[in-house]
Amino acid sequence: MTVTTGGNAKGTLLRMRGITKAFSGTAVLADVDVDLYRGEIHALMGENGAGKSTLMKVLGGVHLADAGHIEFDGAHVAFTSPGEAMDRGVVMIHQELSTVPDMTVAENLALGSEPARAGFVLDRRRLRSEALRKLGPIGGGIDPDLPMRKLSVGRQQMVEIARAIDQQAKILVLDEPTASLSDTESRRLFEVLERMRDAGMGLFYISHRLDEVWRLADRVTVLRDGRHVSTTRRGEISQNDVVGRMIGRQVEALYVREHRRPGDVVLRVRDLVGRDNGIGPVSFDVRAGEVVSLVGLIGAGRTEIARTVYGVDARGSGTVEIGGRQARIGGPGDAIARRIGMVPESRKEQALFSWMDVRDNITIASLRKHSRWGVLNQRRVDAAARQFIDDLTIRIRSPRQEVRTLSGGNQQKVVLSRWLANDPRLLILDEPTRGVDVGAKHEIYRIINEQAEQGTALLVVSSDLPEALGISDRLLVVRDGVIVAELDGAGATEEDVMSHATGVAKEAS
Amino acid sequence: ACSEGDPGTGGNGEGDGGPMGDGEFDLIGYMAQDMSNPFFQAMEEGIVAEADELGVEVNTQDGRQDLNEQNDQIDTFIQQGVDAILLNAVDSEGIGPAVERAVDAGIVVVAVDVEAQGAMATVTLDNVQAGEVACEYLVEQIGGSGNILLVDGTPISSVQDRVEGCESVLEQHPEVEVVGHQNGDNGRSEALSITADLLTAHPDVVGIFGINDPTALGAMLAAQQAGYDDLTIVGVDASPEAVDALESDSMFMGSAKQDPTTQGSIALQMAHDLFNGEELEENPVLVPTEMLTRENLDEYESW
Amino acid sequence: MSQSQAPAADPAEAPAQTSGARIARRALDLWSTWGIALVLLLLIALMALIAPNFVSLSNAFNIMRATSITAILAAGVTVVILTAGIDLSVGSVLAVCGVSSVVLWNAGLPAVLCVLIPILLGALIGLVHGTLVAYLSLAAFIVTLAGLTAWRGTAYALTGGRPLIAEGDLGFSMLGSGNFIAVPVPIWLMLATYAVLWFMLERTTWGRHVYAVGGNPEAALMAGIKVRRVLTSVYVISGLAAGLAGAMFAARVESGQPNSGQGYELEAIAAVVLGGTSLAGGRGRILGTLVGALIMGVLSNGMILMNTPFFTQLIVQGVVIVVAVAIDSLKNRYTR
Amino acid sequence: MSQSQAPAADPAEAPAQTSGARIARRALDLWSTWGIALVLLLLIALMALIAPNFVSLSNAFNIMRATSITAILAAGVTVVILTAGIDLSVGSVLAVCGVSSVVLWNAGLPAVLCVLIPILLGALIGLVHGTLVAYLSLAAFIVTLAGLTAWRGTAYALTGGRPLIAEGDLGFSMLGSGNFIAVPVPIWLMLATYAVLWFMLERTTWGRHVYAVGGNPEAALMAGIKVRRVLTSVYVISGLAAGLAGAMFAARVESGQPNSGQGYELEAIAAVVLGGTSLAGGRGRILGTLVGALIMGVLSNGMILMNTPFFTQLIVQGVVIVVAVAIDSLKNRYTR
Ligand SMILES: Nc1ncnc2c1ncn2[C@@H]1O[C@H](COP(=O)(O)OP(=O)(O)OP(=O)(O)O)[C@@H](O)[C@H]1O
Ligand SMILES: Nc1ncnc2c1ncn2[C@@H]1O[C@H](COP(=O)(O)OP(=O)(O)OP(=O)(O)O)[C@@H](O)[C@H]1O
Ligand SMILES: [Mg+2]
Ligand SMILES: [Mg+2]
Repeated sequence: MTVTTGGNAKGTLLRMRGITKAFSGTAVLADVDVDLYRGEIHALMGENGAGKSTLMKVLGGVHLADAGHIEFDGAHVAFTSPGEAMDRGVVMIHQELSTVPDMTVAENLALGSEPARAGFVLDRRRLRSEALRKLGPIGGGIDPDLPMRKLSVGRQQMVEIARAIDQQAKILVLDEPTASLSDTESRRLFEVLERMRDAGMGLFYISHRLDEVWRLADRVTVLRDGRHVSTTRRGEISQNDVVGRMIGRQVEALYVREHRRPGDVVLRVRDLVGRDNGIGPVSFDVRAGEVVSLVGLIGAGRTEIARTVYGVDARGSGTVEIGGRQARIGGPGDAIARRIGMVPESRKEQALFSWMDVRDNITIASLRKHSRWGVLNQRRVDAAARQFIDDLTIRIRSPRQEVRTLSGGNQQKVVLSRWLANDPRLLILDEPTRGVDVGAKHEIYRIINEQAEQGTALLVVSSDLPEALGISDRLLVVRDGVIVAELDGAGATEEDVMSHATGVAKEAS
Repeated sequence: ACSEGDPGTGGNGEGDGGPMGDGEFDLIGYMAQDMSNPFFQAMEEGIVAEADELGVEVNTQDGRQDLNEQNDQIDTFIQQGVDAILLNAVDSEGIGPAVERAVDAGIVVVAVDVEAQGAMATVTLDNVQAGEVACEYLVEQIGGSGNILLVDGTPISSVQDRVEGCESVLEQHPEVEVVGHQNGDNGRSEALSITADLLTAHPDVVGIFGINDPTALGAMLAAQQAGYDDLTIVGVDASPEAVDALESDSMFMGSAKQDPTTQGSIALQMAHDLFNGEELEENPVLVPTEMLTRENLDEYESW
Repeated sequence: MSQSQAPAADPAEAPAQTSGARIARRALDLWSTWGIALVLLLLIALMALIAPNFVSLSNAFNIMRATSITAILAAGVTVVILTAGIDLSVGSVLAVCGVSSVVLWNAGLPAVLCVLIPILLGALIGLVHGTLVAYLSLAAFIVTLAGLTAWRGTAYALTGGRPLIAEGDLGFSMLGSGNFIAVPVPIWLMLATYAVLWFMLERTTWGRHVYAVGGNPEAALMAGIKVRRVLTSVYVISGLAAGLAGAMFAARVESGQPNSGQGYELEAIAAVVLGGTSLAGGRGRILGTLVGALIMGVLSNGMILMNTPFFTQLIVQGVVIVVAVAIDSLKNRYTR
Repeated sequence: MSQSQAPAADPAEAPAQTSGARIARRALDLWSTWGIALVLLLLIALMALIAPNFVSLSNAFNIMRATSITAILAAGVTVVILTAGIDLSVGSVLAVCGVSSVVLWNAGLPAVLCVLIPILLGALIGLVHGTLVAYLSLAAFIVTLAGLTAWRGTAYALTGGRPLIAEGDLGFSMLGSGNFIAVPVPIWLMLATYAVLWFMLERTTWGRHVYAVGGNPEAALMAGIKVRRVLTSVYVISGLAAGLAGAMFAARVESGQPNSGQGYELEAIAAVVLGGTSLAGGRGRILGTLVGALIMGVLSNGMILMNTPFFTQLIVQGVVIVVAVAIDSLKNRYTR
């Protein structure tokens, strides 16, 4: 159960002992011990909020531990800044994107270690050539001269990875690097990581995707509530056991698809073309009580299709019918008036009001229901919030807690409640489980299923293929902004989807 | 008129100390330290009235109490090729270098109301004397003893001279004590608000000197609002609002007369004479100041 | 259902909710909202010790009356800042509105209209700023900076550049110097402004929308909030407040002063920030601003009572602002 | 060369780097950087048509000399704004430094020291602001607003409240009114300031760090950039610039004016924003600021030449700022 000793011939690179950390009195890490060997990929697993990222931030000099010590390369260290950690060879890819949107890809790649002459004069030519070199292993196909902001989230993530793996690190920490990546990119990343391991580096790998962990990791450490639960070799433990240790219970079937009785068509899209986002023409239907997923490669335009339906992206031509009636949706306000809800793909940027409390975050889109002449009925607002906090088992101290202090899974549930509070007829979910732990994932699937049972039409965008296959009644494969195939959720396989998504199927047929 | 050494504007070249440009006295600049003060607007009216008779165009510029702004304005006037500048400087010494540039460019510079280093002629009201007469009157009215307030203004020379004048009088009256001396920003509102505070600190005040009429009237409003009805309040400028206050039964007792209109027309006359190479009969012209009070109100024609 | 499945997990995950911890957390919340009020109390205590005649009802009225105009401006500015905007124009809008109230009075309009029309004028000016910010997406800083310049010019233009003396007895002078139930009218107006804005921000959907737009405009848009309308509305509110302040100013000095309110925008913003509102938007409380404004008022009153030279006052004011904000930030460090 | 280095990446995915596309992008970049320069040219053309005596070398010098001080302040402020900060204190720092240069001169120090020491004083003041912003995490707005107040007070305190006349011939007066190769020294100083800062921002690693810190401070921190040091450094730069401007001011008026530079902070910020730098940080070009400052200078010069009443000047100035920024934002809409 505890740390495997002497398991690696190449020796121990890092020893973290008794790491303890609290934020404003709330313990986040309690007495955690972890080792990292040379030439291993060490997976950290745990629920949202278990403390994985915090542990790694302590290592990387972002946070200072309240207690405990770190031994790295045979010496005691306590990095006080990420720069210091980096100088010593500890490099991190953080969970949240950390790029500078207004700088170019090349400049982002060189951030903090710009090539210079005489120590301070920028060498622009080398900046660009090094960028191309760094992009080679994983991020090929990205123009180094483009400003970062023009890239999709996935590609930005790839740039960040490219930057990190190029540094001459002894320890590389990857905190959910694949959350925004599609299969192809992920696979390329794994190859690179395996090469780094073989070269003797130590890698910490955080992910909520069990299949990835099982493919990559040599050892798996499970954290729960800031405590170390176990560290085991991959072969010595089953996936189910890991999940059990993470959340303290077993999850029999992760995906939920039950009692679906699709009814009338709720959403009918015909020849929809986006004005500026390059999608279309697309046509599809979503019925009441049906879960339909848009799948495809990163950048295929799934998000854009969803955004165009919701009215955030402008419509060029084509029609959208809601409940059999033509709907002119000029913006989210119009969509909401027709009882459409949308959970956007980027929680922090597009959905959360970090400084507002949980109650307000849940009710912000349905305040009209709880007010008269614009004056809020506080009691009803509180009651509505409480109802969803209970229904979705959102784990918080109080409804007045600021939402930024919640873990990712709970934040996602808050965003979901916001739309459930509106009693939606059509719910659009863009990457509803990105960065969400298995336990919470399961609960979100349960909520999705419950909504479908109640007759809500659901349009899901997902990059997690097993998820899409597991929860959907139908799958629409998107490539280059158009729908290239429609597959049955129960019958289709990952290979079917991928062959359509990459265009192989078309050439074959 | 033409600009310095610039063939592009097709002027007639430079004159040598005498009249320059086209030789016509047809464009002058008037630079006021703060056009939001009616005093300088009245001065402008005096200048414009005189200018209309002489057939001269007047370009008025507001210094906004900023010496650098006045420097730029002089440079622009040089550029514009004005024949004369009637200069009401924000600071009499600090404006010196700019005056020198203007004089070098052959422009007649006449200082108005405030002395200006290097000006060819000066017409001023003696601001020190204005402070003296106002405070002499104040001391007389309060019977030679008691606590008074001094409501100062932004530190520019004309204001400081008045305070200096006032203080020199007070030195001779040790029984009069200045219990509060604060900056009222030359205007009604700030003067009102600091006077309200000062009266709280020193309820036994019997008189107030304000460095100009807006200041004194602001102080008076504060005193009224605080329930006083027997203070002696004096200002400087004898502005129309001061006349109004004197006409009514208020605590405002007097104001040192300043005549901006006359000063303005005299200044323009002097500039005209200098431009034509004539000798000035009197330079500097020091317009004497005296107190405007309820007694001599009838004889006074406000500007 | 899931609860019954996971009995092991829940108790461990539920944070300690003892009543003791809850009270402690409540205290921290209060301190984080009202920490600055402590600064005010300390300052008052200090002034009571060192400034002559500081402690008296009439001086308290003095301070509040002197504070009322910037406090009202600051209230409007708070709402703007909550949306991550800024309003630098309030001092100039005050001047335009104040001058126009006297213009109207001298034109013979009834006193009520001489107050109402300038307030509406303020709202209209706010509408112009808000439209430029919300619909043309111009930076609020630059729009209202241009407003600061242009409306000041307009105020001068209205009077031909000189102060405008009210003819006869100004009909609405009680706005500046009257009393109501033994308390000066400006103080009532200040309290009323804060009460109304507190209610609007804390108890209406509009208030929630203001915080949401300030906290995350993109998320607000996705949540169906009419972001542009909300943005426009806050500048209208700020203009309204400046219009009221203008009428009060005119009433107090019984004249239209085109140079009135200069620099008040920065005083108002200082009060907002002292009061704990974040310039990044989405965070802050309107009543904090009132405390912030009173801190500035007490400081200036105390120093005038002590007859401090004006330059020393400036230095002390600057130092106090920094120290107060630093104390506030230390508190944040502790509670986070 | 770089293309040949990257054959390992899928050739199919290699970005379309045709020279045509690159030139097009370059053109857009230029327009987005220099769109405001077009506004300046249009304004100059307009003034040439309507303002008497506008077109001449000496007037061009006039405009630039008059612009030099705010332009230098604005250059420093640009660097601060690029980090998403702001510096409201520059006008007051100018005053302190200007006054102290005359104090030193009157104390008999050699001219060189009378210029250098005030510049270092400016840097020191900037260091204080920077430290408060970077290490105590106080909002730049409030720190420098406090600075605006406190340093103004200090400037008055240095002279006891009144202007300080330079004794004898001020040894460094050429900084304000001298010529060098037939061009006024202030213009040289302005150009030199911009050249140096352009180089530092565009051609050094420090410059990249400034943009990175402004664009995403967290990412910059994660990338190992010493964010606090960068933040501190920009305030030092701004203080240096204000110190230089102060010495120039003193040289120009040959005296120490404690009330000099009032309101310049807003003029400087207006120039920065006109020049296309985003107040949100991370985006902008230093040379745009120079253009912005010149727009304001041309406007003011032209209107003085046309004998425009001062209040009309204020109104026109405000309107021009809004219109220029609106034009600029339309351009952004097109390029994005
Ligand atoms: N800066 C912070 N201030 C306060 N609380 C924090 C902070 N950072 C993290 N926390 C809290 O610490 C706990 C652990 O967070 P952490 O990010 O380490 O979890 P995690 O295991 O990485 O979760 P996830 O899988 O969602 O990324 C959470 O409850 C979180 O809310
Ligand atoms: N702001 C933008 N400017 C220009 N192009 C963009 C922008 N955002 C997205 N794109 C492009 O639009 C296309 C589709 O975007 P996006 O990657 O969001 O689609 P997606 O299928 O939802 O993928 P993802 O899995 O990343 O959500 C991509 O080619 C992307 O590069
Ligand atoms: Mg994490
Ligand atoms: Mg997407």
